[in-house]
Amino acid sequence: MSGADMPRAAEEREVADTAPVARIPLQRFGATYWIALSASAAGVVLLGVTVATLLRFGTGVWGTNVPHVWGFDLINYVWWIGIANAASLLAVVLVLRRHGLRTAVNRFAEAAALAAVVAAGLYPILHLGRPWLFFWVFPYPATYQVWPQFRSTLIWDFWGITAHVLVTGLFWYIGLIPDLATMRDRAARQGRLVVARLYGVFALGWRGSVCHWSRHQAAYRLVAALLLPLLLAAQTVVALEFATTLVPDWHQARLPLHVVVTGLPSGLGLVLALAAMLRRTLGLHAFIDAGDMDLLSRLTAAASLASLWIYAEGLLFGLVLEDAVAREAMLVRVTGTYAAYYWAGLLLTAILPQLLWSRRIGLSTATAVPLGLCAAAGAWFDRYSIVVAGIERTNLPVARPLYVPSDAEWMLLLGTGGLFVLLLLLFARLVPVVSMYETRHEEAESEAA
Amino acid sequence: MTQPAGMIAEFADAEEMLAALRAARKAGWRRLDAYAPYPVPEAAELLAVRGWPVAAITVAAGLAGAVLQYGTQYYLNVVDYPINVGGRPLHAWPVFLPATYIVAVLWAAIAALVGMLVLNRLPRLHHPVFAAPGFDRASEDRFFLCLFVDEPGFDAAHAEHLLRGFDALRISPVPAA
Amino acid sequence: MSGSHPGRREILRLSAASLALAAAGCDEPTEFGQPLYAPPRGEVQDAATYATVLDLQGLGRGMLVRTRAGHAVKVDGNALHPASLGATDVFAEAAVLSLHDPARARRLREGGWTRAPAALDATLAAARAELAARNGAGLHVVTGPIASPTTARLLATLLAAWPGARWQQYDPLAEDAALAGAELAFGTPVATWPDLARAQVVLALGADPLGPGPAQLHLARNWALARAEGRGRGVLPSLIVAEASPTLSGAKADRHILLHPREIEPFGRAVAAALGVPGLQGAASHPEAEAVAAALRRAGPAAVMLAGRAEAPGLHALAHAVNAALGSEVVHHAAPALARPAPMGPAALRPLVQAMANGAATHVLLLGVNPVYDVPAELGFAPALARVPFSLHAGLYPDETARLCTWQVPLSHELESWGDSRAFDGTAAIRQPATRPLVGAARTVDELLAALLGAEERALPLVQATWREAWGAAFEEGWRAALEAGVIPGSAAPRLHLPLRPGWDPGPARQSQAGLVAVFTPDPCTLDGRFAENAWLQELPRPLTKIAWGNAVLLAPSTAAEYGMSAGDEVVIERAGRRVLAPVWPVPWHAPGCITLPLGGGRIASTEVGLGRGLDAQILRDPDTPWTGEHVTMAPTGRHARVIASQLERDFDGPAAARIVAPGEGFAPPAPAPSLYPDWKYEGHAWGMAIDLDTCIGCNACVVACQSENNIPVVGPEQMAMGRRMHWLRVDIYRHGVSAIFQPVPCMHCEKAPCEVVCPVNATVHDHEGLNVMVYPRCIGTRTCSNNCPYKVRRFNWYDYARDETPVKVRNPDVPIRPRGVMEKCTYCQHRIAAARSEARMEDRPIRDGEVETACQRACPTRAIVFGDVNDPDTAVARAKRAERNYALLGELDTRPRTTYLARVQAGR
Amino acid sequence: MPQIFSPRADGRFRLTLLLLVAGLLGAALLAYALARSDRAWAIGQPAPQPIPFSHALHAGNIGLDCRYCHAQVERSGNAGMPSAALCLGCHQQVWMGASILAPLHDSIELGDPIAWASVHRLPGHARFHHGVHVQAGVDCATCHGAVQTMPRTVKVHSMSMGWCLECHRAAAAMVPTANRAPDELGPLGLWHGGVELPPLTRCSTCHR
Repeated sequence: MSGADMPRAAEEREVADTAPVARIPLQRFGATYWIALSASAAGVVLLGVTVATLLRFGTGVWGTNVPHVWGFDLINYVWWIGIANAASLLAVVLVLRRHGLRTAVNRFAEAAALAAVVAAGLYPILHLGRPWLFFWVFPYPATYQVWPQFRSTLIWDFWGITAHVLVTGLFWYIGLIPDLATMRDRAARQGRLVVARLYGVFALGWRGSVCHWSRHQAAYRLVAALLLPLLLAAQTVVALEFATTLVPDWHQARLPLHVVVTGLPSGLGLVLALAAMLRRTLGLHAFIDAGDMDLLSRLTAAASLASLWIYAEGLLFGLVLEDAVAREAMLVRVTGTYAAYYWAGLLLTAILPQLLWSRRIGLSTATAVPLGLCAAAGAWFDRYSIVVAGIERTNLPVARPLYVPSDAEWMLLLGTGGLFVLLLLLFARLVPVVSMYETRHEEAESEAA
Repeated sequence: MTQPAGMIAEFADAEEMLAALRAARKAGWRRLDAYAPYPVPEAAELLAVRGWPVAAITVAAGLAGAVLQYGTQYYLNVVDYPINVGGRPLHAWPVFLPATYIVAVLWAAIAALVGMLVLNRLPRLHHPVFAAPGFDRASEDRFFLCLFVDEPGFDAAHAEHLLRGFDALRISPVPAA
Repeated sequence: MSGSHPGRREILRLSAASLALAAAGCDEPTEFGQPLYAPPRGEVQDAATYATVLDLQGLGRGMLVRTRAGHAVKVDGNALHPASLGATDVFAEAAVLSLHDPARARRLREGGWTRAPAALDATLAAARAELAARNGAGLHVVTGPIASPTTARLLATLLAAWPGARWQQYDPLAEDAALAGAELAFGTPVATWPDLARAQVVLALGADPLGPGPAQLHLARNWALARAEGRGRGVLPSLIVAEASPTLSGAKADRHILLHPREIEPFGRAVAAALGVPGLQGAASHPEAEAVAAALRRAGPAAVMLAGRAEAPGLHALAHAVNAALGSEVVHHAAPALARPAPMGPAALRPLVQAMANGAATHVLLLGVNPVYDVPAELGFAPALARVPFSLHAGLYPDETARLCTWQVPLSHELESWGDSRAFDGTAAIRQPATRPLVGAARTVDELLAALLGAEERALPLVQATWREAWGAAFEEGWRAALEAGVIPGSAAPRLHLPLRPGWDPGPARQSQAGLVAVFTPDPCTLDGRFAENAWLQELPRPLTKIAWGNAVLLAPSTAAEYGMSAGDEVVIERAGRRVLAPVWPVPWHAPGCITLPLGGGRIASTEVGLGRGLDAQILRDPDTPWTGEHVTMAPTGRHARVIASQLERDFDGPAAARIVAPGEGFAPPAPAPSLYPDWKYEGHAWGMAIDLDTCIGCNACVVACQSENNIPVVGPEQMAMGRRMHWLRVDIYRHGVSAIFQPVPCMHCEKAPCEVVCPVNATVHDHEGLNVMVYPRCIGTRTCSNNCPYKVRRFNWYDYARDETPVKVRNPDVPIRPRGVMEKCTYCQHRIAAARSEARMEDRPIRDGEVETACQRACPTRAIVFGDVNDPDTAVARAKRAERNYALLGELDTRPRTTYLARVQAGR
Repeated sequence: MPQIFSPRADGRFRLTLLLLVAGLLGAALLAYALARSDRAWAIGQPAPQPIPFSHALHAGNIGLDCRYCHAQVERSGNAGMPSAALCLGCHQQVWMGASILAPLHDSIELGDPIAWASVHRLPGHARFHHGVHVQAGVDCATCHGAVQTMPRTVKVHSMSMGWCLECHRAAAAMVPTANRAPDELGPLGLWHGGVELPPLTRCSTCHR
């Protein structure tokens, strides 16, 4: 029996080196990071103040009225959900297709989805007239023995958003477990025992057993497979909240498809912008390579093309083929008081991102980031057009007071934006931004092939 | 020196580790485990571990969630407190389905994580192999095969002998916990 | 927040005004509707109803006041009273708010200092002594129009005692020209009104029989009766209205002729000429005159011609002559109900202003009038009043006049005081208090006059004295009967049949032929500004303009286009060197080439409710021709001013919403739409409503009745402008040629209610009688139901409109107030249904048809709203819904509304 | 490489997870119990009253009928409270000088009602009609308990909506058939899709 304690050195590196990724959370961050973090934290404080004001004075602080009972609350909600959906969808499809791009973008696409869905999840509660009673949509045994009304699209949405947050979180976390183990081991090697234990607790004692891997992969792909239809369902349910009403411009079978498809460039654009920024600021060129960036920009451009088709189809159906009332409603939406929002949405989500077909534009941070963010902003304009301009033509020619968003609503948007950025910054600081085990795995597989 | 929990061999390469694993299985070794920084399905196959039980748990939980949600909706809106809502029937099954479906997915997804953890006997923060020298690289770039020696007829020397036959970077005993 | 936030404090103050209750001003902390608080003595009375009478322009409308635990809750019409016939107008409905207004004058003041009540008596005694010495010379009493027998008796006593004293009636809305016209035609001032129930053809020249006024309820009811009878026969009575400024009558006209104010008299003369009226001095011609004359001639005794208050006396005389020539049995003449039928318009105040200015008037009593605001500026009333050594003002509010008087006396509200009154037809009624006085220091006009005379000074004995004199031994019996019925039977003035004077026609009035003409009209909600402090009336969208919380210069769209202006553009209007700034508001029913300046705006009122709120037309008014202003100029300033309107002109077209049929025509019953689901069966009662668009005159009484009954909060101008009104019932207006269709829209109580399905928490559901109920405590405020309501009848509590910092007090304790963040809407007065159900159950019988009346239905002067059980084929509502012209609003959506509409009927379609 | 976690860490970690889940469940159970506790509904808690009136004395010992004081209970929505004059009808003879009865005299003097504090107050959005319930044969004690044994009046039932529903769902069993209203007689409720809807549980029965 000989204790062969001294290892024999391996001749060459057999496994892809993911150390640059693992090093990021364990290193010091510069002033820029802290400034960004403070700014986004200030946004969250603003959100807190806005929410406190809202709770104190009521929904009257918004610019909403009858018939515009929904304003920024639903616009922002649908927008954030769209971003979350598209980002999640990308991650899920990449996992299910075992696509090479997954190593590069999955982790932060999932993180962005999670942050967006958290930001979105605030709105269904805050938009209520009495937000503190939001739990009444949950069937719990109350002393008054009244139950939720399960035929409501809002109940679907309650479960939808709950499931969306939880399953997106699960998907992200399951993928994160092995990487947390890597972080644990690296921290331990550096002698940072507290950090190691923290990572260790969240890694749940992952030790890389091939048996564990087998079940882990099964679970990961199962959740991905479950998430795919859930995303479509959740987004559809949100759209159904509009489509099942009797509002002429909303009561359209094509609305769910429109919402799903125009959501895609917003999420993909955001992922593209994040990829470009992470790549540049964290020096991850090796992990998010030019090929990844190119693929991602072309995906965004493709989603944008799909949106263009959806817009064209909407115009064709809405202005030509539908019945008179729906035609008039559509006409009002594209030419009425809020027409600018419609066309801004069309321009920003469906036309400008077409530039990303160009490799040069897609690969340059200076162009990819603004174009990606434009696509995301465009979806916001589109949601504005749907939520506000969609009811400019109601069934009866009743009073149509203007909807003018109030300061409180702008602050709410800013606040959830701050929350989103804060969550992403914390993510970049605390966990590996690229899936390390997938990188290794993919490299090993490509070598084998 | 107390009896170690097992002998562990470190490899730079999955193929080496697989070869050793195959040999150990052939030698009738039953208490053994392999560790890798990424999934190595062949190794799991050799250890006769499949992913489908996770899928089974997931599907079962999803079905249970669906039944529970549909049942809840039916019971509460049709039986316990039936109310005429907008002239729709009490048992308006088409509109009960979306939530049923979504909740089924929620249950299934949670069950996938929980089932995976339970089948893997996780969380387990402390495990003897963690004490093996150089095991920290199992999560980065090394492959390990550990032969446990807590069964009669399988001892450390036997294990070391078996492992010696392969291109291990290092063979060390795993300290007993 | 800065956008909407400043409004909040205002809201709180406004709702304080509109929701503060009886208790405000009382000493005791009586909580409203608190079932545990029994009166110290006697039987507990939950609810009681008192018959009383409310005055408008001095003429009474008999009302029933419902009280709860001693507090006046709601005003309903008294079916026995000829000026109500069971209905109410907006002013009567809103009286209960004025009664409870914490901003009412509460203290007796002398020069701004609060005085004890005894101080007034002492002062009046001193004045009495001083005046008695000179036979009353120097005393001027100014009152509104007086029809009250008691007030008239007291004034007569005063004038008899002091021949030197002067009594002047003053009413900014006085119809002096009608009196003068009657003098021309008959040599005596008679009151004239049409018996519209018998009319086949009515020609109204600038007259507005269906519009607000002391006889509105009577006239509107009879018009509706004639119309119902005509629909049955298939020959509709014809209302022909020739006017410049739009009125409710014009909106309901079967033939609406838009005429420039200068064309109205010539048109009348042309019609008279075509009819060959004898004694006509100057004829004129008009292309439509011949056809109109032919219609009048055909109807003969069933025809009538009416002239409006803005027309010259000659035209009134001409109307009398035409009616005489036609042998009209529709027109009704009687001795005026007013104690002294004499001119009482602004010009009648000239002698008083002179006397005040030259010091001849030493004691001026201004009782229940506000001339400092509502006398045309040209007359110089305010500066003259300031020179009077002793001036006393009695008013409900510390208004503009009060501020200039040496003594300010709070006036008792009609709902808390004794008195009497006569209706337009002379029918007398006793006013009894429905609640104990809420303002301790307040006095009635009668009490003040009595105090001046040194006589008995409480109101009750004063009124009793009047009627004891009239009834003698039968007093006790008569008094009790009068209080119970709310009307004194047989007291109406007898119908007079007067011969026409031969020289009735003074010839065509002299009219200038150039320049813009301004028409002055009373505001449909605040009249001449007297109701400007009433938040319900301020927030009520005016019937034809839909403007709330203010007014604007009304004109024809073509006139606006001529000036290159659109709605809301500000103009400066100038006449005789005086100018006002105001936004313009094009109205499709307006005659081109002239403008309308509504009265009642721009008040320097004592409360935020009435302060400002539009232009003050009194500045431009000519006291001698108070209803038309010649030589007016209008120039755009280039600025834009905010006008708060609940419906814009661009939304006046809705052919599918407000439908029209020819007589006898109807709609095919809608084919049942294919449905995935079986229908629910409603056994037992199934409540439903039918609203007749043919008889709805858009008077808004239903809206205020609903507000009063259901504790609907006032939201204030800021919130109103944002589109957050709370009225459960709104009246939409639709353009139809040159006339209009009013469509009251409450909750439709759809059987397939789209709102209910989307509520996640079962907060809005159906009950087994088909009501779409809203469960406020369960509502979490997703507002999805409002989104899914195609009729947009749901209202949301964006702020805590109904509450104040002070403990919440409810006016109608049967209806809960709604907290912030919940949806609310019309309930079909569900609390009344429940009360009837409890009543019926205890008496072990079914609910009878008509036992449940919704507040809007009860208020409606034309009974356009019918409510009841649609399952029972014998109910009025079931009969109405069987009519062929019954249709569902937005029926194509297949929401199966329980509220349906009966289409407007129009001949020649 | 040294172990990061000691062997006992696993136990602790799993215990923590277990406690977390148990804590959540426990909190839910606690909330469930508290929402139904007597304290939450003020059961058994007398309210401060201007006069320490004892139902035990008046209704129990003396044996006054409920309707002697609550005269409207059979006809009206409110049960009706005795006027001060009614109280003094007896108390002019009995206990007339007692200082605790001073509020009665004050009430007569000032014309103000006596400000009793409500023990059974329902929220504003609920409608309750005493007359209908009494005429349907519901005994006073069904809701108010054995008032004749209470020296100080207290609530014995929660008067929560769920509590109301308990009777309204089982009205058929509780109310003698003869007393039932016509629309509840035939098919006691409304049938839809094979499901019975008792009309007494519709929202508009109790909510306004």
